[in-house]
Amino acid sequence: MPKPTSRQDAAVPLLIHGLNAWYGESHVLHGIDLEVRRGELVTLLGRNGAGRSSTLKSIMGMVGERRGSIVINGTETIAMAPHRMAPLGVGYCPEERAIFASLSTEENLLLPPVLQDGGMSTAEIYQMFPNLLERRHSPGTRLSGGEQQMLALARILRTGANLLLLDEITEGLAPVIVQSLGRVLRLLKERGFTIVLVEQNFRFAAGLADRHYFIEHGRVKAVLDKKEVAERADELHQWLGV
Amino acid sequence: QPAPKLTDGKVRFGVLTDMAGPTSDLAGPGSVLAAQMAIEDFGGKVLGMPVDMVSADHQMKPDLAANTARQWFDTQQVDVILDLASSPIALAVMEIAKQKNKIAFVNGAGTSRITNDSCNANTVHTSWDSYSQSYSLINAVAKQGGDSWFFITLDNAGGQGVERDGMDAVKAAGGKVVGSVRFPLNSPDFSSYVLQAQASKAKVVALIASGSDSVNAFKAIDEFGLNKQQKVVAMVTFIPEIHSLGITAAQGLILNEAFYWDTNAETRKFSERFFARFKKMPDAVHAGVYSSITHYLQAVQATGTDDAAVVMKKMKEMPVNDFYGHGGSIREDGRMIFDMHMVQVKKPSESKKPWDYYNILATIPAAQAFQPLSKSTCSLVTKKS
Amino acid sequence: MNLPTQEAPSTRARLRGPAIGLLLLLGLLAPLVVYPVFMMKIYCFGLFASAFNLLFGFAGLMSFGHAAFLGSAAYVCGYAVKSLGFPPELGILAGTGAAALLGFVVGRLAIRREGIYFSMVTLALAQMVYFIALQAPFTGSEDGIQGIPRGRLLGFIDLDNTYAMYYFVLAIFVFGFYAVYRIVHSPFGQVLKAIRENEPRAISLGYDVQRYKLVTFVLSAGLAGLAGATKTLVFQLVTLTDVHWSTSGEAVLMTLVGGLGTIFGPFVGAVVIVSLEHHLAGLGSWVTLIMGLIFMACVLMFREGIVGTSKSFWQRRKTLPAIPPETPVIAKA
Amino acid sequence: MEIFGVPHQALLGQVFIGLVNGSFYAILSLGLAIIFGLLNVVNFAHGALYMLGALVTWMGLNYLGVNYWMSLLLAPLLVGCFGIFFERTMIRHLRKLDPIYGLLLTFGMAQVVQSLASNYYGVTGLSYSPPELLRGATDVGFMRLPNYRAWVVLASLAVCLSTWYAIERTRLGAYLRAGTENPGMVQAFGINLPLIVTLTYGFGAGLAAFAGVLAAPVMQVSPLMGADIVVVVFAVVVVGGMGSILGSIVTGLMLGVVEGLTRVYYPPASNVVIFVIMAVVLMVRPSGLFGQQR
Amino acid sequence: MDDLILETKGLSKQFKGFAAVSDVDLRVRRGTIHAVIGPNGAGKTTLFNLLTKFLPPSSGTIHFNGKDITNDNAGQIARQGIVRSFQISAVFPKLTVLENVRVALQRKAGLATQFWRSEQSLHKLDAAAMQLLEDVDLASFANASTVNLAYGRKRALEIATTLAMDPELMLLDEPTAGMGHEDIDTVTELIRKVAASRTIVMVEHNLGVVSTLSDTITVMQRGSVLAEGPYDVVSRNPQVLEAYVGVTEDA
Ligand SMILES: Nc1ncnc2c1ncn2[C@@H]1O[C@H](COP(=O)(O)OP(=O)(O)OP(=O)(O)O)[C@@H](O)[C@H]1O
Ligand SMILES: Nc1ncnc2c1ncn2[C@@H]1O[C@H](COP(=O)(O)OP(=O)(O)OP(=O)(O)O)[C@@H](O)[C@H]1O
Ligand SMILES: [Mg+2]
Ligand SMILES: [Mg+2]
Repeated sequence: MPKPTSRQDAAVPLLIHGLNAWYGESHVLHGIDLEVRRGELVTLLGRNGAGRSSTLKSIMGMVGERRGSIVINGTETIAMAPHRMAPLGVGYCPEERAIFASLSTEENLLLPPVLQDGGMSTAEIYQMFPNLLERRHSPGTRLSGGEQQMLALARILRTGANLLLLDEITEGLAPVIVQSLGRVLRLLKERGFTIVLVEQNFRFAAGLADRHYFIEHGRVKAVLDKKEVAERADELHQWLGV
Repeated sequence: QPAPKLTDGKVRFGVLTDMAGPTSDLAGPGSVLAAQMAIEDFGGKVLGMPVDMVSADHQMKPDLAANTARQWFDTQQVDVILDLASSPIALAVMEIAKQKNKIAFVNGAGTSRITNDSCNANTVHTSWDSYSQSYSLINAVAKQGGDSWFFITLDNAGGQGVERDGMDAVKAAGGKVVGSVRFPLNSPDFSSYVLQAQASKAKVVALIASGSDSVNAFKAIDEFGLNKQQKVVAMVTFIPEIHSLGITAAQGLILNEAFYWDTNAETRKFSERFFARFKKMPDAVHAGVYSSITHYLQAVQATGTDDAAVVMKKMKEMPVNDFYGHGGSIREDGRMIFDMHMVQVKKPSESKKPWDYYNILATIPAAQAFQPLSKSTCSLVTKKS
Repeated sequence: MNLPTQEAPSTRARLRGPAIGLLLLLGLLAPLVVYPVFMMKIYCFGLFASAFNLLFGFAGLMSFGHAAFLGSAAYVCGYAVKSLGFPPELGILAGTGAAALLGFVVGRLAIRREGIYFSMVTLALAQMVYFIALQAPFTGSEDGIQGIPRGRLLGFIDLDNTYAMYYFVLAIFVFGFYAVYRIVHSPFGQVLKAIRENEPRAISLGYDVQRYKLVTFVLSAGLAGLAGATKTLVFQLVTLTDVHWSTSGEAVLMTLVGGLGTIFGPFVGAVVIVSLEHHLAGLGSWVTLIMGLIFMACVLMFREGIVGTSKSFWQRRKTLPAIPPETPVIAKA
Repeated sequence: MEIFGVPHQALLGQVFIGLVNGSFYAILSLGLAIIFGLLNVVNFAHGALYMLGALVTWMGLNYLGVNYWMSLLLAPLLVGCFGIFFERTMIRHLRKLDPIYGLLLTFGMAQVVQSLASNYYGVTGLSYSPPELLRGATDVGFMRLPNYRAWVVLASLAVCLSTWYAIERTRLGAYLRAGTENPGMVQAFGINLPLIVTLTYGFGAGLAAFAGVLAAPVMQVSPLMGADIVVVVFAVVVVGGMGSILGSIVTGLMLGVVEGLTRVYYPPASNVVIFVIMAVVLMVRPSGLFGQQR
Repeated sequence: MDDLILETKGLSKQFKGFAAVSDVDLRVRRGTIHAVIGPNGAGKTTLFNLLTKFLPPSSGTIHFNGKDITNDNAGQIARQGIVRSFQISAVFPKLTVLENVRVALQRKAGLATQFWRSEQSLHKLDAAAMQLLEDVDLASFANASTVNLAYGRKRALEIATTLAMDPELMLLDEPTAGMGHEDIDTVTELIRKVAASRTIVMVEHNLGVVSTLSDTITVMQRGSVLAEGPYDVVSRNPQVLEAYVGVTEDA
């Protein structure tokens, strides 16, 4: 098996090999392999508790312990401290949103440092999420559930990160917003962003993704190209319980 | 001579003191050393039986002190407990000494209650008390023309006691009290009180504070120049505080000491030996511990027993005439009386070496230094009359 | 329908009876080997720490002013017995009642706040109690109340007899300790636990959360008072130390060393700390240093305390694979 | 003119004296607030660090001949380094736990430092004179104002305000606040939080030491000088609003004055007045005078 | 019309001048499932908070069974039979699953304030608790610690706990959020089942769930009611389509 080296071309912003992860003493990921090319959008599908969120957290170094190999934009990061991932161009939007109560909406939005060019401007962001503009002086956690979700996503679009890890971003959003999010993701893809999306809403994901990784019990059970989705619909339905 | 009768075949002293708290400089490790020296100097034996000691830190907790005292008397063959710096601790332990019929020497606490309403036949009080620190001192200062007074007083029973006695003394001497202020224990900043004293225009400012309080008070007094316009008398301040403050800031202060190392040849002899081992000169508590042990052992030797009542009777009969209790004796109420010294802190230019701090202004004879027996509320005294 | 069978607890329950019997026996025989007054002190502080633990360990309310209850009960009991001539049992009742009453007042004010703020309010109110103890006419200022007679229990048991006193204190301790156990393992305790876990949810289930907290606070204050009043009779004195904040700190230390949120922890903690205080007394000024180091070591390495650590060690040995030790999460900050 | 029986001239003097003490409260509570704000640690060792600042100043002069002005710089640095060491080796391990553990650890630490110091230097303390330049007093009409005290007020105001500016007007403040709530996420944004945390603690410790240096000439340098003040400063921080930077500065000064006035009108209560105010404030405004209502 | 169980008149809530809920007249008929939908930030959760008095209303009244409950506190409201679930799952993590449900049963059984009785006395509630757990398919987890439950099961447990209160009116805030598909179906079924004997008001973004369950739908926008009626009517309302549902050609 070719060992990923730090010289891996930048056309593969994320390359994961044999990733194992633990929370304290519980072993949740058992050897995940994943490859995402520039400008691709892949989804991680699976049931509750399968380990999708944990995969993203492992990439960010937010689990108890991790082993294997994670190469981000050409740099092996498995042994790096958590704060050194973002400068490589990663933006992470967590499942629980992690909005800061002690900061106002705008402060929340401006918190992540801009890492490189190519991020959205504040004006663009407010245009995309008018709710945030209106509530910008309100404490972050006083936003409604859905508004917090928007904020969590919006703040990483500013930083210029080109590899986005998005965890359940449609949860709790009104259908209109979900639709506009779909448009945003498509736009980002066109701009060359690379996106890993964890989603429950398969219909939403299916329309966007180039590839689906199906995760079960901390392992990749199957990888489906978007063309295969139609052919293997039955199998998929069974896996996901759709 | 009757055959010696020492219970459990030895005499053991217990030094119960404050090893790290606010009174640990005044008493503390120095008291332990003084006790050791006293035992060594006595030859380590009395009536052919060994003499030794134990010591413990009461951490300023009366219940811990009471418990230690009980345990010492009950299980460790301790005959005498000494030092007892801090009033609540002294009061607690002397009560236990009475219950267990053993002896307590209070060498480091100042409440007058020890020899008044809380007195008992098992306790000897060798250090100053609120009367000795105020009455005689004020009398002496008033005679020199100090006729208007301002009091800066620690706000607790001890401080108030000294203040009460002091104000009486001022009136008795024909002066008047123009004002007073009470500060809480452990006040880091005295400037406010100093300003109030300054504003009062009193000729004499009496400071009733000890330990770090008194040091902090002097700093403010010095800084605001109070000592330049008014006379400052420190009523319950002793040499460790002067040492810590430094003579520059303390100069001119008037205080009352039960013991000053540089009084005469005898005091110097003891003090220099003490200094050689401790790197600090002894103060009144240390000297008091030494004196008490010696006096006790002499009484044991004389009576041939360590029975508390017998020894106590003997101790009260025998005069105390060592370098500490000069011209001293122990009264019925347990009060040891002896000559006290009114001293003034030297100017830096007068001080020739470290610890050379005082000019002795006057010696207050034993009979005047302490509350007269006639005023005592001690049941041992009142019952008789 | 199959009712859940509670397997794990049943073995423990079977062992519990004999274990408690053994402990009681030890308690009864202890004065033959250990100095009785020393044991009594441990009982008083053990009860005090247990009372604190009831509030902190089981209701998540970290009080930084528990000395106020210990101390006020001690003063009331001391005054009642010495100056008003109360018999000992009434003195203790009076003290306990006073502490519970004070607990009601302090509790009313404090439970409106949470987390660290709660701690601060209790500390502030306790400082005021300290101030009153310093200034009030009947407390004797820094000399305290001394020479309090122990009197005769129920009019005929002379408590000046050390053994009589010992068994009296032991009885009070066992009673107080059982009370904590009972409260924790009662329907009330169950609700308390729920409140601590998720307060909004408990409210939405119709529980008047403030009332539960207040009741716990009063119970805890009363038990602390019971300890304080008993202590007064044991040592026959009350002083400002009893209301000083460092005494509140001691309750925290004991509870922590023994094991927060465990039934026996506070007692074990009291044994350790009181013994250390005594055995290190001869070391003089190094005591504070050593206590400080123990404190740090406890926080850094044995957060679950002695009882907690040995419990999880026991569990880990029994149930492989190991369960990760779970550090107690206390108040919501 | 008299105000409640006190001539207003004298009262003015008292207010100023209160301001001096308030300056100490302000610097100390500022440090405490910063540390609490970021580390979520109630730093009980703050008093001990303050004491160390003063002690180091004394030792510098007596052993090495380092003068006051040098100490003003060196003591905070040294104590700051000690703080950094303490944070790296110990406090760090308590991050994920309830803040109460931080309080307990630092409490133990304070005990250790204080008892070590009193073992070597006794409790009554050591004397330190003000620098030549600031000796003496100036007559300002209503009082004889010791120069050194005036300097204390100025120096502490300068330090407090620049610290406040650095934290509130830069992004640092936002990182600090966010870091308390969810350190993991802040790191995921690429911010080296562990470093910031360590430096913050070091800075807070340095501030305490700075207050200690300022205090050395006015108060006796004694091992226990910080033991009681920490509880008071703690109360100041709570009144100001836990974690509020400006709040702790303003409240520090204000409570210093209130305490000073208590010393005039009812001195015995001066040690408790801050706690009374704290209890009242917490009843009326739970999050403190300057805290954000959550 | 007299079988209104809940009625609000002019209910409003301002946060520092921002009107999160303004002038809402909500009328819920007894025995129905009433859904509240609306874009994010429309004020749905706030409305729930007002109804259960987790927030005090700025103005307006709330009547429950004809009785004015505007001034009752949260606990009193719960005791009268209005019980809510939370948008973020609300369980007691360190209690066992059984205990979670039992806590809810305790109050009515009068076994809540007795600090002098043994825990054993609670076992008589076990049977009822088990019954409730069976209703939500959690019986086999009765002795498990709640922290370890999967998200969907926690929500089911929350519903069981709410049911234990035997509420007349249940308020459910996004009961299916974050659930996988099979869980959504289970919960939908469950809601339908429990709705048989009570009234339910729920907030939900999953239109599938809303359409299958609800009798009446209130659509909120910017704090006010935009439209109200059965699903078929509301879902064709052009304003609703624009503000909430969006274009149906779903990405
Ligand atoms: N902080 C944690 N500590 C311990 N175990 C955890 C932690 N977070 C997640 N787990 C466990 O790890 C496993 C994988 O969880 P993960 O959150 O990755 O699942 P998921 O696929 O994202 O599912 P979900 O739909 O619930 O978000 C689950 O069994 C979960 O219980
Ligand atoms: N405590 C508060 N302080 C200030 N503003 C608040 C507060 N609570 C809610 N808001 C604001 O009120 C509006 C309504 O919030 P609410 O939570 O009711 O929305 P929602 O309809 O439940 O939305 P979602 O579907 O996203 O959960 C939002 O814009 C929110 O920012
Ligand atoms: Mg997930
Ligand atoms: Mg909502």
